[in-house]
Amino acid sequence: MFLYLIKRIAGVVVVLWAVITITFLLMHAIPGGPFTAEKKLPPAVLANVEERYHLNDPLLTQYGDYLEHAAVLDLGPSFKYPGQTVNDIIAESMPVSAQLGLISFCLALSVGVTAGVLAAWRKNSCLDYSLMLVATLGVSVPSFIIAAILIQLFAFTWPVLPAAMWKGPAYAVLPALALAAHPTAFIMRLTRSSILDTLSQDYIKTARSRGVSTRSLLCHHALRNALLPVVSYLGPLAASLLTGSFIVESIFAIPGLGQHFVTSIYNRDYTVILGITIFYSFLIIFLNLLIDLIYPLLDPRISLKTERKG
Amino acid sequence: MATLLDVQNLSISFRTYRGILAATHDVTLHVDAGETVGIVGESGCGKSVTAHAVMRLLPAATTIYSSGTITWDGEAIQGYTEKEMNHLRGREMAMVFQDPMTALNPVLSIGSQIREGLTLHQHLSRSDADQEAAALLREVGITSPERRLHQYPHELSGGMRQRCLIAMALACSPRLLFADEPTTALDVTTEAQVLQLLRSLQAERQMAVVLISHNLGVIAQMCRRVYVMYAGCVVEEGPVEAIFDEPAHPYTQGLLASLPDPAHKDKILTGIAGQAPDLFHMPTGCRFYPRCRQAMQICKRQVPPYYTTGTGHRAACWLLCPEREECAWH
Amino acid sequence: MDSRDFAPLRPQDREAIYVPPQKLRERGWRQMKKNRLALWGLAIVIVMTVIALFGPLFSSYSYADQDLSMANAWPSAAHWFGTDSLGRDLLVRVLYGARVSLSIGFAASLINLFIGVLYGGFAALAGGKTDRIMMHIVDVLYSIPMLLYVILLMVVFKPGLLNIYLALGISYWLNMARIVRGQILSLKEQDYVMAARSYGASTWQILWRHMIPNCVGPIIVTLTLSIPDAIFTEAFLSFIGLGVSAPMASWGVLTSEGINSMRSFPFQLIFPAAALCLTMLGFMFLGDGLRDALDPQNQKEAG
Amino acid sequence: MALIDMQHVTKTFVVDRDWLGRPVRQLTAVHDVSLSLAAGETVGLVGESGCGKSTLARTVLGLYPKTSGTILYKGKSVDDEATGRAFRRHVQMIFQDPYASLDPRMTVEDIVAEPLRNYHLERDKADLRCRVTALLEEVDMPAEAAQRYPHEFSGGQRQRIGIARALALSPECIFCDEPISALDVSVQVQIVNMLQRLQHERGLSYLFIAHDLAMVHHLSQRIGVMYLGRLVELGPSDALYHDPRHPYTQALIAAIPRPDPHYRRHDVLAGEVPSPLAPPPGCVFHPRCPYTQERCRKEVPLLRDLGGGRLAACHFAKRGDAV
Amino acid sequence: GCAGQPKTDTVSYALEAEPASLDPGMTTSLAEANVQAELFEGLTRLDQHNQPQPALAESWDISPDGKVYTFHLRPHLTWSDGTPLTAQDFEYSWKRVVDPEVASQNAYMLFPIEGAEAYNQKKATADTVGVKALDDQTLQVRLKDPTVYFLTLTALHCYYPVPRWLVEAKPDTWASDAAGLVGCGPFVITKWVHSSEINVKRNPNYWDQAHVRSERLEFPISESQATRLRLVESGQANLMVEPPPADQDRLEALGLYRVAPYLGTYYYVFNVQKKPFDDVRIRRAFALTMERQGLVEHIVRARKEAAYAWVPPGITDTATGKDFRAEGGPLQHEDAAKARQLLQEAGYTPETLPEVTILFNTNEMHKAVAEAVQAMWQKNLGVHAGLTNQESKVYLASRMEGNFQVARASWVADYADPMTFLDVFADADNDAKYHNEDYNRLIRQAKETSDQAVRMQYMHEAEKILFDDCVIIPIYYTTQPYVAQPYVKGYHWSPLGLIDLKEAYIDKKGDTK
Ligand SMILES: Nc1ncnc2c1ncn2[C@@H]1O[C@H](COP(=O)(O)OP(=O)(O)OP(=O)(O)O)[C@@H](O)[C@H]1O
Ligand SMILES: Nc1ncnc2c1ncn2[C@@H]1O[C@H](COP(=O)(O)OP(=O)(O)OP(=O)(O)O)[C@@H](O)[C@H]1O
Ligand SMILES: [Mg+2]
Ligand SMILES: [Mg+2]
Repeated sequence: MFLYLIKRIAGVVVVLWAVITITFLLMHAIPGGPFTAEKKLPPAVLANVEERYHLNDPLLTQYGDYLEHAAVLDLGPSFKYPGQTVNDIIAESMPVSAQLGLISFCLALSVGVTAGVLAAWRKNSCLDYSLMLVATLGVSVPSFIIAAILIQLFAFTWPVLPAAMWKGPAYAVLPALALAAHPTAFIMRLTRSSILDTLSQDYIKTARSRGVSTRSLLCHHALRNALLPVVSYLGPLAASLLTGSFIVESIFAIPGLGQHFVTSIYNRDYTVILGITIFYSFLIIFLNLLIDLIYPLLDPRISLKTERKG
Repeated sequence: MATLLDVQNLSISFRTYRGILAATHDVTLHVDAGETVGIVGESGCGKSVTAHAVMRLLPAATTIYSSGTITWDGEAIQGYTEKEMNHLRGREMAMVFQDPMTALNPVLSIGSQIREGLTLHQHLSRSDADQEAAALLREVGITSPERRLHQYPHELSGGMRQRCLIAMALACSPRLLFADEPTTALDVTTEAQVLQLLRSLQAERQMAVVLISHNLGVIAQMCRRVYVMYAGCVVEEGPVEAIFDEPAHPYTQGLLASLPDPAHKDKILTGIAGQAPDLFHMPTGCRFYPRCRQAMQICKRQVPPYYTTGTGHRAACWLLCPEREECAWH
Repeated sequence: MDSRDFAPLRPQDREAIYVPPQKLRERGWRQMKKNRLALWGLAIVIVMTVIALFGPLFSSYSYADQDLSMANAWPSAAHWFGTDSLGRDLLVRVLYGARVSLSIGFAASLINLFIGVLYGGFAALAGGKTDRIMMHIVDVLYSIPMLLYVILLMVVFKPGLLNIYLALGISYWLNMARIVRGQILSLKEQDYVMAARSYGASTWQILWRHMIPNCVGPIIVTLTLSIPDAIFTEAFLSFIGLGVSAPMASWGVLTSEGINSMRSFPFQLIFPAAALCLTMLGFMFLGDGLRDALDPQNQKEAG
Repeated sequence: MALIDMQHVTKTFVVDRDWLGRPVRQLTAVHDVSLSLAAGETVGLVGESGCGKSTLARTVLGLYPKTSGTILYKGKSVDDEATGRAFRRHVQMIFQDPYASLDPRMTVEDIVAEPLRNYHLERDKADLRCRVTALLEEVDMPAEAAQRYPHEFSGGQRQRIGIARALALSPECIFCDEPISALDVSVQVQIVNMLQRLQHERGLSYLFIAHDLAMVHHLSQRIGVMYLGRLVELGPSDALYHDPRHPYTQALIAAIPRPDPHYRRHDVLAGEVPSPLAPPPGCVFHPRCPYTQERCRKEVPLLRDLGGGRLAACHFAKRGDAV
Repeated sequence: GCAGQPKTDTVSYALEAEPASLDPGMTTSLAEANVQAELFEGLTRLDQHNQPQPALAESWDISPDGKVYTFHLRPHLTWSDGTPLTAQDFEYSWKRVVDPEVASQNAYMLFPIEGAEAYNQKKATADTVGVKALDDQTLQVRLKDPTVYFLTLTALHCYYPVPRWLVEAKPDTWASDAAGLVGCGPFVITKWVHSSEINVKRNPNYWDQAHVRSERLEFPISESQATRLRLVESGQANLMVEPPPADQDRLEALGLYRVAPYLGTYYYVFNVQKKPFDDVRIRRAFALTMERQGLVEHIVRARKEAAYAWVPPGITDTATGKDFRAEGGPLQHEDAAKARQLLQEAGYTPETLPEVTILFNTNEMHKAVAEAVQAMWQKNLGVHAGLTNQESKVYLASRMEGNFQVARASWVADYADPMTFLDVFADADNDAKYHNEDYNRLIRQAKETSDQAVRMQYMHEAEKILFDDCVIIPIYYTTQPYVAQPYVKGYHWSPLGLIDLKEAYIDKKGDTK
């Protein structure tokens, strides 16, 4: 177990290095720099600015410097926000995205699984069809449209919730709904089909032959097996929810990481681009590791050493 | 002896993409308390469907119960709700399935799967149930049962799993045990072990066993009475000696002729020609006539009734028709 | 009953046991037919494709025809879907949007198919060290936020249809590569592939005759489900201003324009959004249906 | 001279690798097996599941790369290119699972014609069709089956298609890997009879692998018994069946369920097959053997000649029935 | 709105971007300047007529040659924490902006000061910069040229004083957080949630408290136009700029839509070195076909005005006291027939003309304009122009490198003088790659003179040269559309795009709506 973790962590370092390198190259391939503006700066002024941020060093030197700092978790200063470091930005906006993400995550998981179980339990009933219709709509409507509809309905037509900003629980409702819609629907479909799959397995018949009640059959015997595919989906889902969605955050004016993710590219805020990418990759890796650690608890057939397929 | 289970004219079909599939037709059988009854027949002849129908394990959505009655201990159980059935299942009747590899829930420990029945039907506390489960495992011949309780199915071998399944089925001392091909997936040596176990358990607990198999050898060693099924119908029934010594139905005869005789190695096996009918396109008349060497004109047209050839030995074949003997004189 | 009844049956009287032939494709098709939703999905996809191809021909307007005096007109007999802020007929723009969006969906998926199949197939066939290294690379790429790369690529590339195809295509092939590899690895273990080898088939023959035809099912399903993904991503790109360029517009561009004017002219959002969602729905249903129909494990079970 | 002579064939699988790809755990599925097959002869191979029967057949045919050992075809090593080619063409295989061994997406005609195509034996389409029809006829299948797909047929019919495919190259020898295990008894007989007929007509030799000792006995001239990757006993069919020398063979034969209600079986073999990943030391059978002695735990018994063409790998087998 | 009734003592302005920092010396965009104007103050402050009024400086003397300014600060000025504010603070702050080590992007804004440019280019030391605190209350500034608009410059954020002790303690971070941030303006900061909101409250140490009428100001932040509009409509804010164009009619009907003047010109620039626009006739032909009126009325809207010259109206011609634009008159006109003739003269037919592409940055409005222009050229000239849109910074890079034929561009004034516009094409490295010695000479002379009449004349002449050479096609003069609840009073917009909320307040009584 310990050895396994050590190995995985060594792997993480390699992956992060690759991520940094790819992003660094791609980022510098883009025309325009952090200080390109409609009003262009006089050459001397620009030279001063670039010197200050070491942008006039050879690319290789910049790369080396960056790696050196990144190695001690110093992600550098932001070009766009001179008083803030990338660490500051992540430390400040991550909790907001994480809160929103966590709410959406719990919402998606609880509603998705419950509805999926219900739909599977009442297979081919009205309930099943209507739930599945909702779920399919959920996955086929882009989140910005969902957000727009939610705002129109609950902030204007029936003004019961704030239209934007992030100041308290009431402010989280609409963005959380908008953010959770897609994963909820996805989990619902996944749960339903994998429960149906599980219910056709022999061991369910065995359990039935022992007189296990339908409820216990669903919740005790089928659910845990059926949740395995859902669990593997949770890693990437959590990563994307926790780091925030650009769309939802920008529509609801939420000061989260998702906004920086896109705007840093527009701003050519090199350090922020790199910092967020590294952070995001790290989160994906970390969550996948977590899932890999959880998986054997749910499925005793999988041990840490064996590779999880799919 | 009291009749425990009585199945009359049970016909079952399934809705499938290809249309209606008639899985069994007019199956009649009964099981007395404490006896071992065998059902033998080739793959797809409806053995499992019959057993599953009795325990109501068939998928409700696609199964059609066309006709027949099922009586348990004198009570018709067709009208039973799912809840009432749950009461019967596990406590009164239990089942051991064919494939020990898939019949155990892979994510639950052996212990928790055995315990389930005990807490469900006997309302034992957890620790009592644990002890009881360990006792059961010991009874089916598993060494160090306390340790096994915490293991998961994938950590056990096939034979071991089959024993666990049997232990699970025995948990609430059912009066009837369906053993649906319990040894098909096992090696001969393991098969012998499991059969011996079943035999001793049956003798000890005085429970009735319905042993389903396509292996005539297994049936011959284990059962007192035998039902032979072909294409969804029971074609012959009787005490095991009668069936094996004087098979009356050509199908049974064919089955027996398919087995090599170690003493006469060079004898050519006759077997049965042709293949089992497609259940969607059942022949009219006797279902076996297209493969029957002794088929007659009537076989093609009319379903044969059961003819009794000895005490408790009956077969559905026109060859046994008394009128045929008469006709033969003319 | 008389003696004739008991006369032996002549061989010619024995009816042969008739098993009607059943083509594999037909069986899949039959299952599809039973699956209403999948049929709806197929219908939607076909209708949308036909509309995308021929719809604009039947309109008297063109996607770029501006009539500023008719700007932001509500739906009417002249303009069924109304007009946009430049007085362009929204119907014809939605029809063209179908062309753009669907072509993005198809083209990006095809590129992703091409790369994914080649990569996954090669890794699986090569096996051993090559396979391990190639899959380590995929694992590394998996832990990269792909959207970032799409955005970066879109910024680097000139915004044009071709480049959207490319950016989406080269970013999202990982899944396809994994699926293809998994499929080929499991096929490699199949008895019939083993059998083919024992009958002297060369690697190419095995690949051509056995692997490819048997991989097609999962690949088609993945492909069908990756089309809406691509359309979605393009819509997202449009939302952040990196979509296709003027004067053509994808559904993504139209909806994100529509969002801005939603409170004043809701129809400018509703029509393109409805077209977008309907198509998504179509592909989802179709994909699900295909998965059920093409999955050999599913063939026994009745619905 | 034997048609095929396997000498000390060993096959080891790597079960687990570390992340650099170095083997961590190995499984010896076939351990030092020597067996020969004469022209026109049927050799049966029995043993419990996982004992390495299929692996042996596949390794010999070159479907798995062998770890060590030599295979001689008509006295020449098949490692030699030309011999190898002839060997692979003239020795064919029938597979256990009639459902998995036919490509579901090919017509029967394509399936049966595949070996012909692979070896470029028929250039002409009509000729090819003719050959396929003839082959199908030989296995009692109607010619119209050619245009159908495998799933339209029952297990027995599929197995016939598999046999037709194996016959396509007019082999001298066929390795039958449990060709009847998945079939119903009545159909088993049809296949067995057909195999015998083909052998008679074509002078084929068979390596016949099965669980079912009774059927193997019925069909073969000699029988080999495998246990945990080792060949533990080899001998003429009748002698081995009626007078097994190795305790494992004895247990195997005793365990066969006899279709005779009057027969009462004696003691059954206890215990289970150990994992091939960690075979026991000494005689691999010793943990289950009723006659185990100290020597068995330490010393690996060699396959010894007991006379009369019989070999057994047991320290005490020489003492004949006294074991 | 659901957020309850708007607070009556708080004016809330939806800010269009998160301030990069609140350090007035360092930041460049309007969003920051809007907040800084409430937290800091310069020597002067612009009134609603855009005239510099005494602010921290009580009065000033100007030397006759117009090159030396002596400012007299108000007595007893303090920072918001009570620390005295002196002329030395100004000297320090201004020198800091031009300090090459500090590398402020605003340094060029102080280049009119003598020695500033040289210091910034590391050719001289800080001592040579012409700013000097004569005593605690007197600041002397020496200029390079007689810069007549210098007093409007001193109202700009880069001329604000910064608290020296804070800056020296935390040079990078002193103004990137609400905590401990000290200013000298009408308000002090109380809260800053990055990317979310900034709150400020009345500064008790401000010299002109009598005119500050709000207790608090709030700046909710959102980059999305639609979101900002929603904030105002749902009552979470009172004011916002740049509502989505599509909502104009609806907002106008609701009485929320306002337009403020804004000194800026939206134009298309030719790359005069790229074929076919290296020929002035071709440039003129394309310019003649521009139909601005329809474009402005239907596409751009927001009450923008069609532009026929470079310098927008709203700047005073200091020689006559009238509007500079009115004096100059239109310099370009529309004549499709003439255009076709010119094309012919230049030896081209629409078919033989090399392919023409319009470059613009990806944006709804730019796209619409480009599409309209494309249609006009097609209709009037028979030329099909291609459209290329690029992401903003990519586009800027292309434009600077001259990788275009015609590009969309816009220019807004840095200060209220024609020079801020005319300067653009005197730059050796301008986007049009345009170089005309006469033009450059006129600009140089205009800068060097303090005689307003001569100066204005030179500038009018220069502008004419620009249009004789037809370097650009002006399209419209910018305005600043914004949305305001009618009960907000007392704020005013500067034509430089800034909103001054110093005296803003909520007046619910006067408004029945
Ligand atoms: N749920 C079901 N839906 C549709 N058809 C079914 C279902 N269950 C069984 N059948 C069909 O009913 C027929 C009888 O099946 P059954 O399982 O009883 O055979 P069996 O005698 O047990 O054979 P085996 O020896 O293979 O277990 C088969 O043709 C089978 O395909
Ligand atoms: N490709 C493989 N990789 C790793 N181990 C394998 C592989 N193939 C077979 N084995 C292992 O080798 C051993 C022998 O397998 P093999 O298939 O030869 O047994 P068998 O005697 O044919 O059994 P059965 O009767 O079940 O077909 C088994 O333990 C199996 O798990
Ligand atoms: Mg069965
Ligand atoms: Mg095998």
